Amino acid sequence: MFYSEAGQFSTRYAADRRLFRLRRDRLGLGLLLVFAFAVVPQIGNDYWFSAILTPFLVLSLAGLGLNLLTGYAGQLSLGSAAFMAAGAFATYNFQLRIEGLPLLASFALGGVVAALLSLVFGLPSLRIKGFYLIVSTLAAQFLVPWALVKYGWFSNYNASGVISAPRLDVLGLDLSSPAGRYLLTLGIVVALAFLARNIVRSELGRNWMAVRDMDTAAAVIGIPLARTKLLAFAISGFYLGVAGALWAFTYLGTVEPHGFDLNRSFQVLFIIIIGGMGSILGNFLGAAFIVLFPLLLSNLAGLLLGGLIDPGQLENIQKMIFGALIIVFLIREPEGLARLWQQFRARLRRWPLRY
Amino acid sequence: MDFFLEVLIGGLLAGVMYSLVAIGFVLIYKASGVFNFAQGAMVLFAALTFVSLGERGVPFWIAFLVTLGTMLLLALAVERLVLRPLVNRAPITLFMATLGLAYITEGAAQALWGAQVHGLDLGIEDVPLDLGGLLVSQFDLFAAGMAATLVLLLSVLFNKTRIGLSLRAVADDTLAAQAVGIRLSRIWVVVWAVAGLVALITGLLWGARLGVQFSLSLVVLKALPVLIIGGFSSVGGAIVGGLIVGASEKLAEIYAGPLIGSGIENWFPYVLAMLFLLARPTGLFGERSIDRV
Amino acid sequence: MSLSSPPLLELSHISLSFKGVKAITDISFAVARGEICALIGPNGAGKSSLLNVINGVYQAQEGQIRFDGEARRHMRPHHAAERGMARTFQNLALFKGMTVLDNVLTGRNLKRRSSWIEQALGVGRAPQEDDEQRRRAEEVIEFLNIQSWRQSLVGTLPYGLQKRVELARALAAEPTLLLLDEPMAGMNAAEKKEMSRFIVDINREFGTTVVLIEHDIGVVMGISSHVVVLDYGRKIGDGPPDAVRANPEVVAAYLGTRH
Amino acid sequence: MPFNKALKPLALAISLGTLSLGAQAAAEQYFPLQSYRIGPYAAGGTGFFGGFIDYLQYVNANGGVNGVKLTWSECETEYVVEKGVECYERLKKGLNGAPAAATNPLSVGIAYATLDRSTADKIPLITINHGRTDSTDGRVFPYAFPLQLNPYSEVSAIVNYIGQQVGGLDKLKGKKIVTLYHGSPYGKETNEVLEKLAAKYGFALTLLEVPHPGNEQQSQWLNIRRIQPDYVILRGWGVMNPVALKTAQKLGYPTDRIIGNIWSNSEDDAAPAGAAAKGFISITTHPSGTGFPVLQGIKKSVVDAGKGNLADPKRFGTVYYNLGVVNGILNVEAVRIAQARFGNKPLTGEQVRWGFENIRLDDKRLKELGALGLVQPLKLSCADHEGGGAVRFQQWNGQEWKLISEWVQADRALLRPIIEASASKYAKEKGITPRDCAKEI
Repeated sequence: MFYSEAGQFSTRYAADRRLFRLRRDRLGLGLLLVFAFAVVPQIGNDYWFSAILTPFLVLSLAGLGLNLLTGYAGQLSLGSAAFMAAGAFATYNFQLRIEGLPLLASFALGGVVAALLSLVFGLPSLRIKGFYLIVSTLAAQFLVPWALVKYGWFSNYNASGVISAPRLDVLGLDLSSPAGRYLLTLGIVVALAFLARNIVRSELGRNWMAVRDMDTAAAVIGIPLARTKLLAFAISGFYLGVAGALWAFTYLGTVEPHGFDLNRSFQVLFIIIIGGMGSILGNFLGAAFIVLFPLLLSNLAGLLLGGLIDPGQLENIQKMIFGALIIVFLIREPEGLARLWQQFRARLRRWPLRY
Repeated sequence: MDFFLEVLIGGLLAGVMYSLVAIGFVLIYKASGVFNFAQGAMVLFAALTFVSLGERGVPFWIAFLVTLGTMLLLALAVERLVLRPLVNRAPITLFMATLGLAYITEGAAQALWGAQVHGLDLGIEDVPLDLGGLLVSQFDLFAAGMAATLVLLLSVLFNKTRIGLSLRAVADDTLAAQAVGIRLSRIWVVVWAVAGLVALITGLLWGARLGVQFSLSLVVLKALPVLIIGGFSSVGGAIVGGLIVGASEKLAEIYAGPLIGSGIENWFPYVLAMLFLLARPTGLFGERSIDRV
Repeated sequence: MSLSSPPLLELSHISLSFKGVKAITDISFAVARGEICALIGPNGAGKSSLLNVINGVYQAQEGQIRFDGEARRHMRPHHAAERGMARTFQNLALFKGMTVLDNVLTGRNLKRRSSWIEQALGVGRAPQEDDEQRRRAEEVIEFLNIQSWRQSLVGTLPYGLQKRVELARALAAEPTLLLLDEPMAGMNAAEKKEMSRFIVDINREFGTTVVLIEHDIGVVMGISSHVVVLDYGRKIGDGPPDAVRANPEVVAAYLGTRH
Repeated sequence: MPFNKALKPLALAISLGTLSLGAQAAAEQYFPLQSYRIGPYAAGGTGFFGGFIDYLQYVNANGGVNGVKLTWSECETEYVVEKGVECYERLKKGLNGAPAAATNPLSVGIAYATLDRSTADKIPLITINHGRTDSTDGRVFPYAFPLQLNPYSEVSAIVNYIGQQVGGLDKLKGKKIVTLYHGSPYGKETNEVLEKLAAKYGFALTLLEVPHPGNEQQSQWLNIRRIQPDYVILRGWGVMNPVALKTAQKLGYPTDRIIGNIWSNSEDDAAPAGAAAKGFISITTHPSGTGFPVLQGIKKSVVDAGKGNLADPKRFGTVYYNLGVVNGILNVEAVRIAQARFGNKPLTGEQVRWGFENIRLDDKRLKELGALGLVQPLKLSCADHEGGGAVRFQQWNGQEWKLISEWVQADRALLRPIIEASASKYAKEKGITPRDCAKEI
């Protein structure tokens, strides 16, 4: 009796496997990509490319990296910035020391180095759980920048330990203009985001979520806990490493180890809390929020209050709002902006009917 | 040998200061299972409020009491607005909520009192005492004395008073405690307020050393490894953990620093804590829990 | 399946204690291939602990487990799963943040051959295998009649349905031995009946051996071919349902506790 | 859903906020201020930008620069690099048509991150008393100005001062000097040149790092006690300074043998240490105090008019505030000099750059500015973007700083080849062709 219906299902499995099941979603995404790749470079200006869009994309990628680990596999980390630093400095050294290595290969290798490092600091996760794990990730957070400052080799013996970006050439195209850097970042981020979506929908992604939701049960049904956790650390490290390299090279153009301090790790964590844990889209929403919100607030204050509040005070207020938002999201909407977006879309589908 | 002893004693005394911060954590963790990252921000908030009042001419004890009152209000607000809505959620969620709380508290402290550095003089000369060739800091001895007093006070509070008994009941078994009529919300407020008191005292001692300013909130980072080593749920563990961290990081800086490079104190305690964790996943004094299915 | 074939599962002299408190004392019994074996006994008799020992969630201090021809002092959960054991839990151990379909798919994780990289890039063995996995999962879902909730998050489903999803997840692994810890707890009579039918169907259609814990003696006697009775961590009865029902020690235990 | 409703006005606000930049031109010269008033280094930021803004107000109150009014807007960086970059990108286009004269981030990290951008956008990047040392070479770094004092000059002057104290540079041989530095790029920057100086003069140098932020220095000072150095050079920043002084006292190291560098020299560095700071020596490029005519002028036309930028008026005349005033004087002077060539109108960054490169401050001009004794004589050029290289030494008496030396000059001739070598290495890495200064007028 089971096999009788198999034939009619087989076409649907392939459809089920597709990245986005709904046609409208696919269409929307396609349009968005066309817009981002073709239209934005035409209409954007330097400010938008260098100060908003590029950091937004890089932070989205960093959020994605942490989300794979924390949102999907349930392993809390406060060391994201350490792995970003590792990726940035590794990429720099690959470019510096291997003549003629293509830029994209350097990014990938930088990511691999960060992945290996992340794997090492993930080893304690096999023995300890929950927020005990933050001690291991914090060890990485403090150890890695220290080592990068301490040992001059990492920064090619620059007196102050600062590295600067190599020329941004991809396949002979010079991408060092603001728009070029934006496009380079966009290309990498989009490709990696698609890959991430594939991963979380594969067996590995399900295993991550199983470990997150109940690790004893996961072990009972035969999921190899150690391998699953370590893969989460490694893949997350890879994403963070590439994000770090992009941060250093396509965004700032220069970076010092302390640019990847604990505050950066918190920033990435806030992106996934606000954006939505266990969601790919959430990282983009969260990063957009983190990048845009301070700007909106200062613009708004300037506009409405005409400079009545001094900028320092505004920053304090912003800090308080951030803190409050984190708590509100944790209480009211643990799945973050991504969930709000889904609800909004669901309402849109019913529109104009109210209910 | 003398030098070694000096380093060791200096380290142990520095460790007492770490323990102070860690005690605040332990209190809250015991009563509400929350790993309160905002403890550092509370230290900043308390110290800044106290100093700013003092600078406006408020006498010492009144400033102290007003600050304490403020910390009580903070405790009430935290219970009402953070803990109660998040009851029964995963520990990780609660931890992240305290990150948000830390942001709010830091922002509020600086919005209210400004960002400049304040000096704080508790009237203790910090000239070294010469004990048979060993130099020992008077101030550190004073701080150690304060810590000891505080621990004594806390143990009286928890062992001899009714509220202490209820607190221990809650720590042992939350559901059972509720069943016998202990009101969880009251316990939480009390514990957070006591943690506020600890934060104030910590803030005064640290503030007298560093000046009262933003980086006070960073002392939280020193307390984390202390907690891991001592275990989250034991005041005694926090003291021992603090001593271990203080002594070992100083010794490591002096004796290992020349080999691998100086300035290792930021990460050394964490690596040490990690090794401890691998050997004893629940800390020196923590209790082991069995996963039930 | 002939009488001469060795039992699928054989426990010999199993003892387990927690911090010095004995939970199970010297228990031995065998489960034949293809049978439905029920573990019964009053609360706290050690039934769940025994189930946990069988698939390695707990490690017994003494004794030996022989499963499918392989003898082991300790079982490990992962090894048990690889060897063909699947189970459900007394208090549901589903992955609450995932959909029904995904939960069932996790049950098939040991049937994967393609690497995660193949799957992530959608190359090599992965796509074809993926279709196969989904087909099998859908079969199980259909078999247990939970199609309507395929895409629902399990955390949002009612208790009875969650029980069924957990059974589906276990079944998806195509186990040789299925361990069910109170599969009908908290269900009404109609639901119990339905669940009993599923268990019997599974046993018949796939030849899966079942070991289950159940309190409802009526249900137990109706579906099982072999009953093991525990009391205070000891075995007090073992045999066909009718024989066990006639055993005076068993009757005493049940009357004594007024279950 | 309140979130969606909230989005609309926010989106409107951001578009208005960015649009307003393109509005109608005015006869004003604009200073984009990447200021920081909160965070761990807020004390420096509020003082510096307070003094800077007050000086700009003072100039406006007296008719502007040849009739061109100065305007500015602030953008909070929190001393965080990427915020500084965002501020740079936001402000660089000017304000309501008023062109940007120069950027003054007062942060090494932000300066590094905006160095390339400044060159590309042709806006001078002013790093007074700090910044990248090799940017002194204006041929390779046409738009970067480590005015008055770069980090190498700073340590060179300190070593020269110690030489004076011990009775001549030749007496430095065999002396022991410890440098306690902040574990950051800023802290590390001078280690290399200190080692060169140690080799040249034959003193024993020990470099000790204090991890950021510097809350704990017990072991470093224990080490110092063991070494028993003749002097300790303190390269601190923020909380590290008072903690150093307190710890020194605790371990019995004499305070008057500790010499603070340029970022360890403010009231905020000494005062929080209380009595432990008494006797502490530091360098400064400018005295604190309110006696200078320019400060009196600011007091009269800005502070007393209730327009002073300081939240705490007691900080008027302090080290950071006065540094802000000095910075204001130099920026405005550059605009004034450039106006003499390009006309009395708002100027582009490129034109202001020419002004900076032609700053000539002698005693006569300083007197006119009311800043004699506040600013050192300064002469910049296309090749030399630093200009001064002299410091005075001051000592903390428990209440305020007292000057204890005349100007002590760095050995700039010794440093120049090191700087040029470093600059040309950078030029090579980046593919920059150095300017030919003979062709610049």
